[in-house]
Amino acid sequence: MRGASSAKWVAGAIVIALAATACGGGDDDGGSKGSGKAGGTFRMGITEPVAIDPYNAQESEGTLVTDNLFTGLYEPTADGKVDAALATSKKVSKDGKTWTFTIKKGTKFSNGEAVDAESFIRGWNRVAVKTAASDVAYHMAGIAGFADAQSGKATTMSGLSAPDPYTLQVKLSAPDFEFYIKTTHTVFSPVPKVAGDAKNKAYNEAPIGNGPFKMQGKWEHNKSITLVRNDDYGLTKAHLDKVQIDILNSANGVTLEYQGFESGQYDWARMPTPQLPAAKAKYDPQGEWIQQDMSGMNYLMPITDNGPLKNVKAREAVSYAIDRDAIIKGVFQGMYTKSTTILPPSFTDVYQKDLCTSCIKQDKAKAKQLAAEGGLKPGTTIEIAYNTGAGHEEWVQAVKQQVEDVLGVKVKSTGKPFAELLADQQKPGATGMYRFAWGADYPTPDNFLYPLLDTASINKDANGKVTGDNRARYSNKKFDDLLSQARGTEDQAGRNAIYKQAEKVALDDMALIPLWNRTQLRLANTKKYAGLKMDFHEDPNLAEISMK
Amino acid sequence: MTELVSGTGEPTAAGPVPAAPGAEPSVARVSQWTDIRHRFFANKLAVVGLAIITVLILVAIFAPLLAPHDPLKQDLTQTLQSPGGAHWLGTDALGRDQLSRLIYGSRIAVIVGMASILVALVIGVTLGALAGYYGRWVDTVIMRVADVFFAFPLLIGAIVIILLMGRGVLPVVLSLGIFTWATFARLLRSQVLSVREMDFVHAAKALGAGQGRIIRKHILPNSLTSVLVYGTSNVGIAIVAEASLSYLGVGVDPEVAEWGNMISAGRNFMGVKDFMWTYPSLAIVITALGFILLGNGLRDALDPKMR
Amino acid sequence: MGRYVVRRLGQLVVVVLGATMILFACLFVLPGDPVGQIAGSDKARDPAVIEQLHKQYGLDKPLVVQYGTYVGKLVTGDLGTDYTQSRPVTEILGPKLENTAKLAVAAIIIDIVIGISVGVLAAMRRYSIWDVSATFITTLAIGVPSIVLGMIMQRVFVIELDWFPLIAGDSFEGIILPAFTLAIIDAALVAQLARSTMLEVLRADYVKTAVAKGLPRRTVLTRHILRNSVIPVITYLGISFGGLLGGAIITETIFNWNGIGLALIQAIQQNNNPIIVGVVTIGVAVFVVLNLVVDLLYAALDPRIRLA
Amino acid sequence: MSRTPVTKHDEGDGMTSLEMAPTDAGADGAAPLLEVRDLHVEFAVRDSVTKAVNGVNYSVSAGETLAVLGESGSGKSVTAQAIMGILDSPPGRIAKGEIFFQGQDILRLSEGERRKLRGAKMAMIFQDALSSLNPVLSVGFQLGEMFRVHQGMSRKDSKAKAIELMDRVRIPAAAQRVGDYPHQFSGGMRQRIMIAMALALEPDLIIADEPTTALDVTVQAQVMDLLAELQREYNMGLILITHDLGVVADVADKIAVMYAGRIVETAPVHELYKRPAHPYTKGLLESIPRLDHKGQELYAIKGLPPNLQAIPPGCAFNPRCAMAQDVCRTDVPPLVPVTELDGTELPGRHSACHFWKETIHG
Repeated sequence: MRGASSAKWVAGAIVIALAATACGGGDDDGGSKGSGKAGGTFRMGITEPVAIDPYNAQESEGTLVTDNLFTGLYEPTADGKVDAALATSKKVSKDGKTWTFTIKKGTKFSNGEAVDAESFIRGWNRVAVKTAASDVAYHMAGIAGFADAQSGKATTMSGLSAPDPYTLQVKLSAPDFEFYIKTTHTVFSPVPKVAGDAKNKAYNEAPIGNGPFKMQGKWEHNKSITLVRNDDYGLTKAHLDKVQIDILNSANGVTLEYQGFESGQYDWARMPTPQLPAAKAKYDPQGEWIQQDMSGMNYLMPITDNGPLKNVKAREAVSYAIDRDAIIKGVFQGMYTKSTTILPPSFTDVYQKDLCTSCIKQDKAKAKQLAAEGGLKPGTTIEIAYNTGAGHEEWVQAVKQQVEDVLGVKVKSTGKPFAELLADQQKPGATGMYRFAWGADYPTPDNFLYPLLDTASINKDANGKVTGDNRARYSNKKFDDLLSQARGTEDQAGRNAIYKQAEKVALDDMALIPLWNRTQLRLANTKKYAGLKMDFHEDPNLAEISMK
Repeated sequence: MTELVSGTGEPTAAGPVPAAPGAEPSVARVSQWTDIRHRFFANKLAVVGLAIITVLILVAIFAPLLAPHDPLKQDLTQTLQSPGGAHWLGTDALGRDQLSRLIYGSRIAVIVGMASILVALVIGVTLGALAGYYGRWVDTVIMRVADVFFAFPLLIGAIVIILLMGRGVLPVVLSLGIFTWATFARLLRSQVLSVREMDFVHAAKALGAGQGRIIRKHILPNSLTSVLVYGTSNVGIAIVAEASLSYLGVGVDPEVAEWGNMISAGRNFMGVKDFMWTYPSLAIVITALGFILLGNGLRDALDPKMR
Repeated sequence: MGRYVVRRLGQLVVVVLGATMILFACLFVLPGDPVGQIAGSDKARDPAVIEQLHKQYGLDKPLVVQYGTYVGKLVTGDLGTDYTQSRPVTEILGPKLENTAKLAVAAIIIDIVIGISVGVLAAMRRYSIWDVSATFITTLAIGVPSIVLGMIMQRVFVIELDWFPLIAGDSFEGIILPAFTLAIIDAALVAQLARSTMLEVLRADYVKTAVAKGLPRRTVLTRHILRNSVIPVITYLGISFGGLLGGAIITETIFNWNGIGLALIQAIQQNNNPIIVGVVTIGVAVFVVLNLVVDLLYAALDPRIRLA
Repeated sequence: MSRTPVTKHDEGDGMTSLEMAPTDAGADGAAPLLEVRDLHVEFAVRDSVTKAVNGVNYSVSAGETLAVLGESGSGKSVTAQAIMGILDSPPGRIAKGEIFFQGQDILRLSEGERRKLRGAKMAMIFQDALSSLNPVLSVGFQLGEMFRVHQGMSRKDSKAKAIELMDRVRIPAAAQRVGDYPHQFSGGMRQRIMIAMALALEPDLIIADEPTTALDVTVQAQVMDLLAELQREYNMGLILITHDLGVVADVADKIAVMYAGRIVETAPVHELYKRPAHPYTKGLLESIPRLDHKGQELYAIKGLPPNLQAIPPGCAFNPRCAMAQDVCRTDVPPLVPVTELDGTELPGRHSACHFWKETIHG
């Protein structure tokens, strides 16, 4: 029942990892692109993605395919940086509202059509229009004319224009000096004319792109997806001939990947929790063990405007009461690392280790004292809810036991399917705390702090239902001002300093209770392939690896 | 009988033969129940079944005394210990004692198993009796409803109800009860149909007994026996169904010490720490076997022809 | 006879509608919006997108209207589109139903071969060690629930002996373990049923008549004994085959057999209601149709049964 | 079914002496059609042994009708099944004795040879035709089966033969009804089919095991007349097993009365009715309600037939017998010829009672 759904950063699929500060294992041959022989078929197993057409690809399984079929303006790196892809240059106006990109000339789609500014505009509009009903269109919310496209008033976004065939100009409705980072998301991919609208079934099942690989045949649902090398790729061509991706059932997909790797059927695999110690002992010595700290975090989301955790001291008391090390060692067999920040360690420029003082070590006395000050009297009931079938049962029970033992409160834990859990969090009278996880869409602190903690992200509808992602209902004017100030700051270093301040404000208020990082653990066939590493989307860097 | 003697011979010499001395061979008054009891206890397998069930119920009742540790007490320093030492059957992912959880698991098994069959029996018997006795449209309506519930796969029905009512012992009992009454209704209906035709029912009617009285006094007692027998072996099936629900993650709450939860948790440890799932599996098999043997024993005792 | 079939088909429609109505009502009442969040992540969907999806899937309409449109389309064989990939349910469930059917057929074949032969052998060799051991083993087999049996099979044959790969997909060797897991319990029940009916038939007078008529042993066995004792067994097999076609949820989950049972469990986790209703509708319809087929077969085999 | 194991000499089973009851010659002096000599049949079920037949001796000749009379559990049906070789074994087995059929001890025959006799040379009619006919096969098929198996006749011809047989036993509209099933016929009609089946190959011996018990009186008489008529026509030997004295009187030539697995009296039918020579027979006769005994209390033999797993020592009837003396409780009375007071032989009459003289001559 694990891995209830396919999303990589799914709310806590129990694929866990040990945070190695630097990206770990695998013989690192300097990550140069071109070394080693050409050819070879790379095999791996994934669970059924939601979509492999960039208009709606959202989780790591979907992004694995779109990332290799398409190339956008920029490409994210594993350690939270951004590399240029088709964008040869970028220019932003003083007010941070107009962006101008120049596009590399001469690159083509695999069906021969040229890749130009028009193909980017076509791709972006295709996603933003109302009929597409895309889950990932919200990344374009900043572009002028997006609201009209979403509501169906317009079929294109007014902010997009192509002054000349290879120059793309983007006007934003609000200043955002980090807009170029957003374009690393595959939703910003260009598409050929033949793509048609987002509901074009044939294209959804076999997209034609401009990436290092192209589709062989169409998407065999719940069975397989096959990619082959795109020989007239505009940038550095891939070495692999073919990538054979099996689609496994999500009920025990992880176990199947592991069994596949053990039997030599797969070159890349996840592992079920119980097998980790044995797998590490077996494969780490041979360099086939990849451990990487990824851009995602596991939290407890407290409801800050209602119920027992309304008071910041009560929230801190709960944080102090949890012995994260004991849970990691006992339940996760030492494979997780405790997190002491809101932003993930992979954002190296802004990472402030031990910022959350109450997360460093369990302190029963401090917890009791803060509980008393925070009005969290023994005997009160705190609810903790989590989604079933994703492997949270054990650690939630551990947290429940610890909080009950230390604070003498009654913790009521309930497991619910996803839809109900979300509805619970959104309803006006929500109280207590929820198991919560968040993964970055693109490597910028803004992608964490804004949607989770900005007052604007609460977005209550008519009858008080919280429709945004800030379901903790955290609202702090000082925090909001810092964020908008950061968005208005052009230079990167200046922005990062402001983000750090904002994180401190949020942690002082205990807006989210950090638990443990989201470090990813894979088995990789480094005997057969050189340069095999995990990319930003927690997928293998297919375009770069080559046969040994 | 036609006239015997064909008119030639005169009646035989002596009148009725004088009563012979000699004792009347006493035929022990064998009441129906003692006879059944004899047949039941003669059947070795049935006795084994009865023994298993008695032990199960005793363990369930005296769980607090038998369990060495508190089944819910976690000890994160002692997680996934192999059997032996302080924990005879090892510990689970939260360091809880598996033996204690196994013992407390018997409580859930007995409660859920018997309660759900009780629910199913109550619904099934009432509707089955009504359908069987009144017939015509009452019968068709009830039987069609029974068909719906009969065709509705048990696990799916239970899952939907548990999603509605949330996880816990009561929802599991209700959902199992609601989706297994159909078999009892059908069984009872056919019993009632056959008993209704029997002469003693006509006789009772002839003597002016009211409808309710006939059902209660005559039809039900005779029809109930086979339904009870079927019910006994079904308790085993209900326990297995309940464990399967937990296995699919929709049974009782996960932290509750229950065999299905333990197997579900243990499943990930297959090949690495098999003790996590082998002991709860054994418990379920023995319990299910116990009820089946008991059910078979009762059936054979009540219906000797079956041997 | 024709009238009987028509009446039964009428009942079939009522049962299938009844089942879907119950399910629809339950799923409708379930708290939470099936399309409320991005597949399996904590990211809430944008209200505008939700509203658009509600319109697209007709979720904005009241239950009765939703049910009406569903049944309307059901008649034409269209089971609607699913929520995660908005593909037609029939297209999604088609190949899965095929896999479930393959598994069901394999299981039934094992049932027949093992079940009947063990049952007949035990009956013919009454009170012999065959009979006693057969009864004991079959009772034991019935006691083992499929979750335990599946895990034992997987543990022994896949991990320990490595005879079967875990990821066999729907190849031939992939079907052996799940089929046996499904069949073992059923075969045991069939064996016991075959044995008890055989014993009853052996006691029947017409077998004595057959022998008294000087018929050879083989003719007595095939034409008189088996012909009569096979009828209840066929009835049971028909019903259990109907159940199997409804998707063996547990076995398919354990062995990752891509059937409609597994599809159902995943649909329930992702609140993919159209798939849930689709699987149940197919399961119930197939079950009821097979019940009808079994009844007709029963009447054909046993002349005493007159189809009212 | 399987070959019945026969043990030649069984260490004594309480029988004091092995009497070879004199076999009475058949009507034409030749060896009798069938002769059962000192037949013992036991049923071993787990630990208890039921002695169903304890030394039966009787014989029947062609054209002759022997009635075998006895309460249920007296072993009369078991003897018949032993003769036909259709005993359930296990648990049944022939412990001792011989069965001579047309001069040959058929117990020595192999199962194959024995099978050839069944249906062709000897046939059996059972009590309840509804349960004795295969419910799922048409009547025509079950009749035709005799010809197809024994004479390799084609399906078409055997069907014609079946119709012919049904006509012969006077079943109306035989041609239309040949395809019908047993449950579609009335009790009497079904019994006629049983008779037709038995007569199909014109066997020499017919054993009718309570052929009319399941029928009501009027139909009973028709069936018995038909049976008698056919017997005369084919000059067959008929063993009529019944517990109904009325039926016996009209049809039988001689009677053998059985009790607790043994023959207690044999006699020509009218002789027996006039002067029974065994208290049990006497009791049976007196328990028949008589018109001229209107208003008097009905006589019934007190007690119940013995439990065959624990047959009382001596004469099995002694607990229920009014004339029982000590000797009856110790010595098993041999089956001895019955004579007039002056000792003259009464042909065909035997009795197994120490006080048969007092019983017959009063």
